[in-house]
Amino acid sequence: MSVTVEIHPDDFDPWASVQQAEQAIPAQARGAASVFVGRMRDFNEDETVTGLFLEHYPGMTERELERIVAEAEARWPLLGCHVAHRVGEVRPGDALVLVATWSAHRVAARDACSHILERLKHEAPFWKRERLADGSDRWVEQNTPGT
Amino acid sequence: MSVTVEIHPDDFDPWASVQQAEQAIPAQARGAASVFVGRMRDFNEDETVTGLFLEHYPGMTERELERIVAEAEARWPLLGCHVAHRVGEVRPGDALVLVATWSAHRVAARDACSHILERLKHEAPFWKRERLADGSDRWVEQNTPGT
Amino acid sequence: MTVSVHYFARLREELGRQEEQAELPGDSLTVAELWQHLHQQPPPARLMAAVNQEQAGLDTPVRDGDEVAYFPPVTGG
Amino acid sequence: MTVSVHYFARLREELGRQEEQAELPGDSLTVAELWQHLHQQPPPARLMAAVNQEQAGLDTPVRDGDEVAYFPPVTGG
Repeated sequence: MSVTVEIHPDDFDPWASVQQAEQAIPAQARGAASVFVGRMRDFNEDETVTGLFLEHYPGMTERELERIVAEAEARWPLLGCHVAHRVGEVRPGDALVLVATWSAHRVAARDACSHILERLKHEAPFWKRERLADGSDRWVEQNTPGT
Repeated sequence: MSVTVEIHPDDFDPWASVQQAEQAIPAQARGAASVFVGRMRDFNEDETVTGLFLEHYPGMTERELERIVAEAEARWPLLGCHVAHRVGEVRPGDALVLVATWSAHRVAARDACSHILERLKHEAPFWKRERLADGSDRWVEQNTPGT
Repeated sequence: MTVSVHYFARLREELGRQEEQAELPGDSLTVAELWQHLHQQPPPARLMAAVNQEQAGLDTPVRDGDEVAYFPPVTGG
Repeated sequence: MTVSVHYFARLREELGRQEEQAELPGDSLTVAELWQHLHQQPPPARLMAAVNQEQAGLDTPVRDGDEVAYFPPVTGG
């Protein structure tokens, strides 16, 4: 079981990140990979968002992500998990979050990927502050529902 | 809406394929990407599979994949879909199938990706013949259930 | 009427052919009737078919010039 | 007892500080009691907390040397 958790202070390429993480999974067993990549959009609640600042709690963030991944491992037969999250000043189009799961079975990979993403959004200590077109800032109060 | 369907007669890198397909999606709108990659495992039904031959119906395959993607587009608010499938002689670890969907919303991307994959497995004209460790061959009779 | 008939996968191997041209009386018959005509027996269980590269049922009509394909359940992905 | 207290996001901005050292009487109190002691009012609705970088509830005990964090609902992903 290969687990990697990354916090990126600068823009990162999620596909290169998955490709690299996959090297640690035994090629002949992996079967299915399920990946989610979330990027910064330029709209939210109908106002134009021109930038985003992502604050996190260094130390606790990594521990929480590892705990969330361990929870998924206990529930599904996984071969690997890779979670990456951006912090700091983010521009529209930049990758914010990446969750990748590998399993011998497609349903396990898919369900674990969804589960990790939803848990991350509700439990991992990250906070978004949006910069609006008029120059003002606002903290995002809550995530959009996942189901 | 960007739609690409690819049939690969040789081994392909699914992450590079997703990365390239994503260039056609407007960066500031894409929000969420959901990706599934299926690879050849070296086991199935408890016997050791050493190789796979993937037959397809040229012409109909592309049409069916486009039809399946169009069905998903009609049901979810998608920004793009990319489907790639391997044909010919396949070795363990090679990518067999790639489904990638982009949307402004994560649930739409995820559900459309699952839907396209399940439809592809039950409707697109591909057939797998497995080569076993003892040198014999067998046609795979049906896919494992997706739920 | 003339139609081209294609076979895939296990069916192609069992029948020992990939493609044949069929000359038929009349100007229309169904996918099931075409199989009966060619093989002198009803279509096997779980047979899948396509007419002009689109999914077809056993009742789908076949006309002059059509491309008909018969195949076992698909196993891609 | 001494604990270090961290604030994040909107809470950090509203309180005008990111971190403080708190000197407290006794050798244990709860996350809620610590907030009351520091801010002279009950914890606000939807307050989240962590003790030693692990999720905590308002009832979680705080002891000498602990790292306590208060923050609004998380919005990552």
